[in-house]
Amino acid sequence: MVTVDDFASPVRPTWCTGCGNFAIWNAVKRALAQAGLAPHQVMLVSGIGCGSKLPDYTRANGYMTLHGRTVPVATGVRLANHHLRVVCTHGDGDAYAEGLGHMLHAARRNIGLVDIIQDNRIYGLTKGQYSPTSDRGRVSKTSPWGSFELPVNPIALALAAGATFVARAWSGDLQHLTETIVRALGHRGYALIDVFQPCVTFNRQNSYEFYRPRVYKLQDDPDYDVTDKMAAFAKALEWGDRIPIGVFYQVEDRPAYEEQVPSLQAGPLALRPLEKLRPEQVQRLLEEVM
Amino acid sequence: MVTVDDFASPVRPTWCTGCGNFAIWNAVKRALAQAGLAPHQVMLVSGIGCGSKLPDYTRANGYMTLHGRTVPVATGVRLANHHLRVVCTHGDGDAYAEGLGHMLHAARRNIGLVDIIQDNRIYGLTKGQYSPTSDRGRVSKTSPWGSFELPVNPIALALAAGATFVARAWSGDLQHLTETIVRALGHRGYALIDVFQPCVTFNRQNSYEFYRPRVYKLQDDPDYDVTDKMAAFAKALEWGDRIPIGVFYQVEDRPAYEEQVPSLQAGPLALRPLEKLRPEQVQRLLEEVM
Amino acid sequence: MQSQLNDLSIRIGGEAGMGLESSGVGFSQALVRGGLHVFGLPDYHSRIRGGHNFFTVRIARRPLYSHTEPVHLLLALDQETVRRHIGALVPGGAVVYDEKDGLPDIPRRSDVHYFSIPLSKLAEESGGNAIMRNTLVFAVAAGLIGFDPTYIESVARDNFARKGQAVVDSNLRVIAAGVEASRPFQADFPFRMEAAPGAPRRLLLNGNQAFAMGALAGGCRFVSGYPMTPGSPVLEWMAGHAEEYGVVTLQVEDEIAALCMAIGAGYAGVRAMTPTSGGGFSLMVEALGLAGMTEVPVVVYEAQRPGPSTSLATRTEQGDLLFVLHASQGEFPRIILAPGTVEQAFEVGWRAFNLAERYQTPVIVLSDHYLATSIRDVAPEDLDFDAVVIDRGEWLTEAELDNLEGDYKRHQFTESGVSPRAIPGHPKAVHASSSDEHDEYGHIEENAENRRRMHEKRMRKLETARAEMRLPAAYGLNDADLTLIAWGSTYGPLREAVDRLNEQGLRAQMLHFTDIWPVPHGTEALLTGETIAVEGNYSGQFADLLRMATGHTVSRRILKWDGRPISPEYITNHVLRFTNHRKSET
Amino acid sequence: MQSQLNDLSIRIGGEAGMGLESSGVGFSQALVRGGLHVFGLPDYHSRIRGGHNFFTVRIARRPLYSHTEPVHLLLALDQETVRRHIGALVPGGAVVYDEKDGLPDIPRRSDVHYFSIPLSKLAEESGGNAIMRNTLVFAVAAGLIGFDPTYIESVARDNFARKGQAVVDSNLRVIAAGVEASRPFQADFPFRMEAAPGAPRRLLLNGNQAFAMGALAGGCRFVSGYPMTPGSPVLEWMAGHAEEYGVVTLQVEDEIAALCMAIGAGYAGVRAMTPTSGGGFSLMVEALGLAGMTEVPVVVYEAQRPGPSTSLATRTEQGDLLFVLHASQGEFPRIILAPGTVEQAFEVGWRAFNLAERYQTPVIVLSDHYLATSIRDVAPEDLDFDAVVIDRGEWLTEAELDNLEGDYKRHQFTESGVSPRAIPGHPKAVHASSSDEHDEYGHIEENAENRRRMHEKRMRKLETARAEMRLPAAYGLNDADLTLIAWGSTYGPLREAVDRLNEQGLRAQMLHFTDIWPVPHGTEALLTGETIAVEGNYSGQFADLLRMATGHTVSRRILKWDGRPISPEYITNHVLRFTNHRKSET
Ligand SMILES: Cc1ncc(C[n+]2csc(CCOP(=O)(O)OP(=O)(O)O)c2C)c(N)n1
Ligand SMILES: Cc1ncc(C[n+]2csc(CCOP(=O)(O)OP(=O)(O)O)c2C)c(N)n1
Ligand code: SF4
Ligand code: SF4
Ligand SMILES: [Mg+2]
Ligand SMILES: [Mg+2]
Repeated sequence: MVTVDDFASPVRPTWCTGCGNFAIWNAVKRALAQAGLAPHQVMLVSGIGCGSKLPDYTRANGYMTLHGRTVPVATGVRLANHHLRVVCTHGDGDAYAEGLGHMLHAARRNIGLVDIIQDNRIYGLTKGQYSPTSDRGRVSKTSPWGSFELPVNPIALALAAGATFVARAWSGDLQHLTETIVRALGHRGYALIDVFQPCVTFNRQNSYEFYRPRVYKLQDDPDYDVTDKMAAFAKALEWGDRIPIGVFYQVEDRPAYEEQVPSLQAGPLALRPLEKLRPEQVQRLLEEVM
Repeated sequence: MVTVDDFASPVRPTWCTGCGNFAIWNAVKRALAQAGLAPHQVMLVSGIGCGSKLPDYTRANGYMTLHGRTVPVATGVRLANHHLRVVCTHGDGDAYAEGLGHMLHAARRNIGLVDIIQDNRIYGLTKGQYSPTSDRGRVSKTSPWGSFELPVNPIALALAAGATFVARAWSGDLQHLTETIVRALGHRGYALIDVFQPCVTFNRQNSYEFYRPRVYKLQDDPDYDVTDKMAAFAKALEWGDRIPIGVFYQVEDRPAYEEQVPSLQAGPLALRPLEKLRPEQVQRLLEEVM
Repeated sequence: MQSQLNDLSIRIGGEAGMGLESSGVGFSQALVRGGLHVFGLPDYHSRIRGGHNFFTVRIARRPLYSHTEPVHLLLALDQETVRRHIGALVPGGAVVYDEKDGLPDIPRRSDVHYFSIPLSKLAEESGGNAIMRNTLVFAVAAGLIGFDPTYIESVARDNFARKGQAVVDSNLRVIAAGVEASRPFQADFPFRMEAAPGAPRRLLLNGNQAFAMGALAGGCRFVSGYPMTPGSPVLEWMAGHAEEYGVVTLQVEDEIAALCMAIGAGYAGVRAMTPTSGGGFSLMVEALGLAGMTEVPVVVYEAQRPGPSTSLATRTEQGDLLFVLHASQGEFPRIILAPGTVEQAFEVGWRAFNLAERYQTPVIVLSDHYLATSIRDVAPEDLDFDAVVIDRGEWLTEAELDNLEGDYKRHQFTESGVSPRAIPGHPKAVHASSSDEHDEYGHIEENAENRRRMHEKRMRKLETARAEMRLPAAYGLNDADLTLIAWGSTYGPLREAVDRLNEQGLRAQMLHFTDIWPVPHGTEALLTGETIAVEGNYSGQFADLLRMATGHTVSRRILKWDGRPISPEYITNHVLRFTNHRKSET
Repeated sequence: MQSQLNDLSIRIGGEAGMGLESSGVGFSQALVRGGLHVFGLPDYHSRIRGGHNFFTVRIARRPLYSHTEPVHLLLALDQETVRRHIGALVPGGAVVYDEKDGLPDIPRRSDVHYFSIPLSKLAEESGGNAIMRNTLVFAVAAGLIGFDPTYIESVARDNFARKGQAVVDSNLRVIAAGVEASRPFQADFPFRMEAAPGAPRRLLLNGNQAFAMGALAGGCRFVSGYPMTPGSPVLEWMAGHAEEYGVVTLQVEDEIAALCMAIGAGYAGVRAMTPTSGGGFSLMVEALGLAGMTEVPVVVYEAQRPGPSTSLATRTEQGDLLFVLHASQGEFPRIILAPGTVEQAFEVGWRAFNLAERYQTPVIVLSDHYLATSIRDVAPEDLDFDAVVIDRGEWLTEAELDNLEGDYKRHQFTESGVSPRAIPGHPKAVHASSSDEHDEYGHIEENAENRRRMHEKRMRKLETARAEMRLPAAYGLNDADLTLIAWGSTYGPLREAVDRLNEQGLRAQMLHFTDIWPVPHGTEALLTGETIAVEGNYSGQFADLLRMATGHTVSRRILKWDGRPISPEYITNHVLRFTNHRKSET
């Protein structure tokens, strides 16, 4: 039996006390254990940022890549070895600034990744510049006049890109966050989970106190139909005093990318023996150019 | 009075006979003339691709940049001189593959660009690989088994990104295409026009004959409310025997980015004299570090 | 009187969309089947229709390595072709033009023949379609040079079989009509190149194909890419063979993703690569450093075209050498290989993957438009599949991992710099690496001493690898006075130039480098006497590199930067100018 | 017995989040107001809380250019600080530690003093908050060295004024408490550094600030960027001054967009730049070539940090030189400047924009973490705003355009390579440029002859620019035996090393390059005798560049690649080792 302790790394987190990343870290470990995945069956891929250090603090296969390139690297890992459950954990800057295109292409590709965004709505590691999800009007060192851009709406964008699993959770509810990740781990294609992650150092606005009274769970409404895309869009646009969390949308009717690739039908590439071409294969190649 | 002939360039188009780019080219010139914009008041920015050669064939200020980078270059031009009406013309590969992130960030920025996508749903200039808007199952040299990706839905994505003007037109209706561009030229923020552009050489599927019986005009329905985002999303998802064209969404309540920048209130940067700092300005700077 | 030539070039010209290149390749195939040797060179614009394109096939009775400048027979599918290329014809040469096109309004040359043939009309009548005149005109050419048209027929049969018998038949009729149409002119055309029946079958392919085959043979199983001329045919070739050979190929959103995905696949244990050109490589620069830092084997195939920026998308240059050598922030080991021929492209194809895995670092293969797209015939054994070795370097097997004592150290300090590698998936080898500086386990570590040692460990791999880098291949005289230095695609033109210079008594040799970086041990000692670097760029980048790495300053540089390939004549003319100049000085 | 020292270093150490750097800068300000000279150097991890950070301020009675290694007073806010830095203390030095923390369990040094003070408690009592102990401990330091605390008070008053009188008052109480707490130990602490009242006011700033000021003074009016240490403070500084000085600044989605936007702005006629570090620069590589090809002036400020890849985000290296020199496919002119001091950073700030516009091509300013973040005091006139010139190069005025005959040729062939420039907007200068090869008008053109000439025209600008590149600044003895070669940020440590070597009779000079590329005319002639390249990288990139460009091979290289800055001691030790070695050889 896999337990949370199997994921214990000798490295201690360097996050600030109270940082929302602790909850995400714990939730990831719990969810993996609950899903019965052992550390060697998992690959955590991240980018660069405060949250992206998560794989360093977790005993599992991992790869801390480049700022913004989490998803394409993870895609390569997954296609090379789809027996690895590949989970991305990266920040909102990583995912929605440098990485926005990659995420949306991953969604339409429906590659089998669980993509967890540590959305603190700020740049943490570079010390507090506003981020793509910062509220319009956010004052920061790079926006002393208050930012002019509409924040990115990751839920709506993922839906528009054709994602088959779109969810939101938050660091203040470990239980629900864990459940959401478990559910995503059970999804066959690309699964986005945007996680509200309070940054206690640089984002005083979007604090635990900000979210707690506002969030409510979509799944508390038994009539909410997660396969209804228009309903999901409507919920995606909801913002203000009430902010929905939970699974906005999930359909299982589209196969994952890796399920469709002919050359992967025989199993993961990485696990097949690598051998020289057979003489008849060579012959066929030569005949093509004769 | 500005006329279409003012935009005549000595360079003849190299597009294939029958290419949908001819209509877009004509529509751009007509629309500019109708909007009373002279060649020197306009800046056409493009990327790399068949369609991106449009500025070379048009007498107007222009800049043929890099594949996929049309929008950020155009943004720089616009912010440097917002007296220039900046119009982007680029392909679906340019806009939705390499450039997808830029487009969505431009939309949430609401920068004052008219962004015309020559959407032939194929890579023309590189000879026929499938593109982000190619139908799923498209067979091409890079997808001999038929592509696995869901096509990009630019209308839905632009809406999700917060674009304030989202439209679709097609090369088979020059009049409607021209009108749509004129309307976009009158918009204050970012205006996307996705144009179905038949590629007679590499995309036999999405031909004039394919579109003609399918397209219908949203504006033919007097009840269609262009300010209703959910209605726009619903129309964005419509596909098949009936495909809507026209303006899906338009709101004028959000100022353009350049209208909000404090330092642009005094007029375009490029038109202001560039002078050395005044002694009192120097003094203030020095005092900051004393 | 016709004379049997040993070397003859035929050029077809017309507009994009006329199918010049594909019919040129088909004709070349026929020539090869007829026992002749060919070198075929396309020249086309970055546009889909219109513009002036041409394709030149050089034919000989001995193996060819290069194109040359003189043309013996010009097949003009429009007036523009005559206008542009009439000057390239040798005295006695001929132009075949379509009666309906007529000739352009330029002075006639008295020393060449003008053969007017109703090409469109005959194609229409015999094949049912005027666009088949490119097939027809090559049949005319066969007739003129006395080449047995049955070889052309055999190629047509093979190439059109999948389109049905009707298509095959109409092609055969067109060929017959072409040969027939040539009869009245045969006596006037002085050059002959008859088939040499019974020769063993040979392959006909370009550098892109050869590299792709080598890569496949070398175990490449993952190819991610974004289309870009002239690199994309490698992606397309791999896609075409993916299902049969168990390769995953995918076209992705951009080049950043392309290399990142290949790195992800490489990390997970699959031989992975991405093909591109300079512009795409520019976008891969950050990820290249990621591979260097995290010691992930990956191969980038960079087929150069002229720069800067978009420039001339369908033309050639060797302008990216110093760029790929230094690309990405900071310092890390990388290996650069630049094949010069089809055979070398094949070999580099599999060697690149061995080197990438042996040194756990990125390998860049520098090709260019000239090598990538020009076709040459080689013997089947020249693509030496038997020589292929798959060497994964220090790779911990399942059994070794089962018996591993203690924790697995992905970035273990070793003398060679290479750390034994385990791929993610084994319970005893759970590990995470990081683009941040890290300790032996891969954990983020800022300590100065660790940094110093880890950086040295990585850089040490470059010295370890240097020992197996190959010295340049020498061609020509051993004790030459004149050493021409070549790298990559210019092998052919230089080789031929050396032959010609030696014929003129200049005592020349060529040193041709395929292993560019790390610069092989012993290079310095080879650079003696008068050295001339020949390169397809503006500044002489390889000469600069040699000076930087060895201190050797080349005597002269022969350079070219107009986007067109370097020909043997270009080289010999420049060399002779130097040497005459020197003579007149003394 | 206390002795008045001319050179003294105080180091404060603790965890990230304790505010070490800001209090260190405040203390430095006080020292400068007190007529002393300072050099302040932060050292911190790439994390927001925890980890071991420290800040060292060196103080002297003469201008300083560098940090040094010995420490006289260590202010320890945790045990870790004592553990790590006790060895750096000079004999007679002291460590001040918080009574509540106690000392770590390591052997005591008998030659240094250990001063236990209840820092937290006193801060809490006097200021109401234990986190103010960093302010308090600097007041202790002032007391120990005999520096008049009223200067610290004046800084506290200025810096906290906007937070209200209560905050100011509590800071003043904390300062008083600190000075008071130092009294019992003053007699034991042997080193003094009293204020020098009445000195003219001086500035205190780091390289980032100086560059930003220079850029603003030089007419930079557009800054697009994506945050990246250590470059982002330039974006932030500009954002902070945007409204007042009429600058547009924006944080964008990535570095690709950042440079593309700056290019768009540059094309439209605005002086534009983007600040970044090596990783961000990697993403700008393709766009750099666009600027080169389309002849758009643009400035990239690249503040280096260690590579490869993410590496050590908050540390220093000079590892990107050859990368930025060759970045992007193909060849095009670029200019590279590398300031070495605050004064040079300011000057380069405005010169970069003149060069970019004069040669209509990208200019790269290479800074690094050391220069970007270390603070130094300079006289107000050292930031020479009067010397600033705004020279837009060949710029067609409105009036000239009104009178233009014929069509405007954006890329006109000229002898200098520079084509007179018009920005879009004038009816007579309507034009479109292209990243494709183009003709003089900017129209796409594939013709070989046009390509050759247009490429030469662009490359010619490099030769034109070379004439105004500045030779390296020499420092030290004119007729030296030993020439130390520096570039960029190592100016200070090398300058000091030269002084020390000359004191020891080694007859040394420094040649310091700010103008890196194109390599200035006459460089070769300066490289004589024994030359030693000193660089913060693994391979000696500038030495490689000099060999490539001039043929000169440096005698030796002193290098460092652990992410920490090079100190004067590091240099002198290496040089002495060489020279002693040589002595023992002979
Ligand atoms: C290409 C590149 N650009 C910029 C950076 C600098 N950088 C590191 S982390 C970061 C942003 C962090 O924000 P986010 O992704 O939201 O993560 P957080 O720290 O908030 O968890 C940036 C800009 C980088 N490492 N690489
Ligand atoms: C960075 C980069 N990658 C690839 C290319 C090659 N390329 C040129 S045009 C093009 C795609 C063209 O497709 P699209 O943008 O849809 O334009 P179209 O030709 O269909 O009008 C590509 C991949 C390039 N020029 N630059
Ligand atoms: S800065 Fe914010 S996101 Fe980063 S560790 Fe601290 S609280 Fe967490
Ligand atoms: S290839 Fe297609 S898009 Fe390109 S010019 Fe021809 S028809 Fe138009
Ligand atoms: Mg964040
Ligand atoms: Mg297209």
